[in-house]
Amino acid sequence: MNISTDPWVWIAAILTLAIFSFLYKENPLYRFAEHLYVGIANGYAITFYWHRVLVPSFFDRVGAASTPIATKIWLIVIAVIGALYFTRFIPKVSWLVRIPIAIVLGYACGASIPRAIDAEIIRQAKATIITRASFAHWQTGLWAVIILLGVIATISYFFFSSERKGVLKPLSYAGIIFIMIGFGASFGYTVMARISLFIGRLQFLLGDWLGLIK
Amino acid sequence: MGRATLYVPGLSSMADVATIASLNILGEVAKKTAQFGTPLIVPTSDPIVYTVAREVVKESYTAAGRPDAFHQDIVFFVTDQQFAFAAAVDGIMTREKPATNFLIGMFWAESLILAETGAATGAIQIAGTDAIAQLPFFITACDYTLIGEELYAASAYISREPVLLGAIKAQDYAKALITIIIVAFSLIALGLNLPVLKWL
Amino acid sequence: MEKENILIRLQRIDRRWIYLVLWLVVMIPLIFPFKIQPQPTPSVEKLFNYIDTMPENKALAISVDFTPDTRAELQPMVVALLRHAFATQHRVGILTVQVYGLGLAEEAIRQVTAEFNANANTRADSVIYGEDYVFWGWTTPVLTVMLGMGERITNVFPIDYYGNRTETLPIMQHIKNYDDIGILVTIAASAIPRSWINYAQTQFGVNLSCGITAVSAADFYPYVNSGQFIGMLAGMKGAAEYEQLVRERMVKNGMEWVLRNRGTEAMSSQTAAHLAIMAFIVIGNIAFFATRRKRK
Amino acid sequence: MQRRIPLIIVLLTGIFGAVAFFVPYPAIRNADEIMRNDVQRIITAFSLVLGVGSIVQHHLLKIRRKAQFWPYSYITIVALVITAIIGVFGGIDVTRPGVLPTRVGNFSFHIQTIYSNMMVPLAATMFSLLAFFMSSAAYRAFRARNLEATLLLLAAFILMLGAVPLGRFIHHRLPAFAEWILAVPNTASKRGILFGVELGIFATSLKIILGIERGWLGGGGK
Repeated sequence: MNISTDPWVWIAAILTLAIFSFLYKENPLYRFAEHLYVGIANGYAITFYWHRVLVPSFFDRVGAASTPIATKIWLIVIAVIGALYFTRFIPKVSWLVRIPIAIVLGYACGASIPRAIDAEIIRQAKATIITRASFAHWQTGLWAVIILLGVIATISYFFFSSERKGVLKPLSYAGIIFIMIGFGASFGYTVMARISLFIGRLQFLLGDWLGLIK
Repeated sequence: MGRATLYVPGLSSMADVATIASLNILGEVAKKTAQFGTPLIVPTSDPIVYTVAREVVKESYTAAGRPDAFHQDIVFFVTDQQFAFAAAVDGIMTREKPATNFLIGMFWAESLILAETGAATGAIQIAGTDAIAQLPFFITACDYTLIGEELYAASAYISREPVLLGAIKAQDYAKALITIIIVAFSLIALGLNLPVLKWL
Repeated sequence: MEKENILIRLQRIDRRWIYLVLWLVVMIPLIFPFKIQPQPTPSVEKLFNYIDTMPENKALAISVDFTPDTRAELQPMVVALLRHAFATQHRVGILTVQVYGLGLAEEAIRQVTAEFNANANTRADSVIYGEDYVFWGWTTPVLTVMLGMGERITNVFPIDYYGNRTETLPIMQHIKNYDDIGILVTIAASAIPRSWINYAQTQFGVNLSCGITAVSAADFYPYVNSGQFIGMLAGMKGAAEYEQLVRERMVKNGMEWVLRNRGTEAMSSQTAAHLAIMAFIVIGNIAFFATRRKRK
Repeated sequence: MQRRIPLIIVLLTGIFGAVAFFVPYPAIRNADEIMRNDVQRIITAFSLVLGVGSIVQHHLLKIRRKAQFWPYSYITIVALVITAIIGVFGGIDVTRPGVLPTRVGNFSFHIQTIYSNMMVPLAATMFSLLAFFMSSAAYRAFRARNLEATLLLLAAFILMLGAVPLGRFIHHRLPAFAEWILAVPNTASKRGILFGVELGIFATSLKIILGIERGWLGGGGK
């Protein structure tokens, strides 16, 4: 055993145990830790929004003598629009907050449409189509056929406009089988993920704090 | 008749489509509980969802001809803290032992705690969410689960809102088109050996 | 009668007993590990081989797009990727599109550069900031980063994490935009890798791969299958496999150092815990069906 | 006006965002770069006000109303203010300290130190509680109650065994089989779901730009 003498490791260990105490019972220590977390996380974000965005992209440029005056005015106009976010907390003019939101939201939606169709729909459809090249090896060919059938079956399960009869009935039934296998895969992987997170905390408690792991 | 129905409309805000879909379904469930005189419990974790949910339930009780049966305690606000909310609903489940639990809307990690306690109290559980990471848990812990888009479809058919129904139709056409392209191009590629992938 | 009582009691057991079992099942193998080595899966090997054989003038970009909550699963990937790039003498650029990912990237960089510089004898062996690697840091919003890096990285990140003007760094003469990046690996716990595909790859054709939490790994297989991602690291197991490949590569390059591999270290506990969870499900189901049949 | 102006802006910026992808004309390219590097970046930086402001407002309200557990709200506010002061005035790079010293003797309270030793353990531990919730749900709730759930659990078991090194001792093909499940049937079903999700996102984006979907206007006022 080789217990850490670093005061910060002790602070981290105590905070870790404070959160774990929730497993026994909801308690003041847990509530303390939870509220502390929200505060620190926001303080951290403020730090970097200030130092790494507002200062270099706005204040440094507006303050620099080399920046043309037109650019300075332009930057200040943008900053004023950004500052409209503050109106959210002033009831009388709070609708003005919609202006900066509209600029960010509109651009993001517009930029996403053509690119998402290309990347998510066309590329994915292309990968599903079987060609003679898919049969370079009989196995890869067979897997490609299964994927094609699985994709169609899954789509038909989420087809709501008409009743599930005729060809749709067996297809959507096959679809639910594919969906369940897919969810089973997610389930197994999720178990792995959750356990990993706990292992990570024990690696800290047993290793970095108590020095029990070599 | 005696045991209550619990309806949790998720933990998210009105900004989530799943929440809106859930409130549409809540309206229909409330009509049924009003008709049969079953007690209804609707805990919420967002102040705006709380206000909307109360209106929805009130309307349903009036529509079912039982405005007298509606009272202020049916829909209530618990807390906006994720695990505190889960703990509170947990308490309701173990105390009231509802016959049916509806967990419909947007859920995160608390889905496990809710579904687990509900299963342990022996309630019939009906879940629905578009949070894909939570779906496998709901499927194994609940009796019926609306998977992703099924939730929207259910809500559209229940509410009969033309805008929602239209959206479902349009997306169905798009899906049919994708299917046709995949199948047709595969057949052309296999049969005629044409470079179909270059056409897309 | 006796048997039924046990089964009913088994179903009503307090959850805290189960918590205790899990705690022990994970803790004991961490202190007393049994020897098991993960075998690399095809998707992990694919990414490793790609980086391993990348031309020397192409840089590796790592985007640390996760937050502290999933550190256990994903931080080992960042560490392993950095070791791999330094061991094969590729230039590295590190960034994040998540403000809370900054500190994690900083931790990984500090750790790995210290490892290499502690074992270095010559300039060629050591890793130097601004020449061999650069930490661009973070800026917002996501679109500014993903689209802007296709044109000029120094415009997206006018100053780096430490506050240097990026144009003054020698390494930036060699990494101007995506054209100089051999592969960009996004390590994330959310849908961010899909944004990288949509914006960076669709428009600029940059090669991508991802390291991802196991929770969403199954959802990303369609992109590996379509070739939009070159391989993928899934969860702590993916990290452990990559650690093994990097360790072999380093030994081959004569770097026989003793380094901590947190992913590999965890595999004994992971195995034990999987068995425990499966046992929980099986026992729970037996009790459930036995009592249900009785009730009927 | 309170609705029309934002809707017009959304329409214009939306069209611009899409057009910039199709038109490689230098003037458009430059305009797009200014849009991203200046407009989007500076405005988004201010959006932090929304997040931080709501949290502070929420907790001040709790304190004023003496709501349940209100004294804890002081912890959030004090932690937020102190962390922000240390970060903003103490500087980011240790070798280039800011106006505020971040070290007393041997004890450092630099922003990165606070991040590594307070924020990381708090966040990581909070998330690791899920391992426990899941294990107890595994015992008490995950039932093979019908064919679908049985299939799901079966696939999950194969994956959980295949995912750990133990799998290959049970059967040497087991890890490969788990990988096949992921690469073939899983890929098929996830891709099918993906098409639906993507069409939904596409429809929503289009509806926002065209002003049919107006939920976001709820961001403030009536």
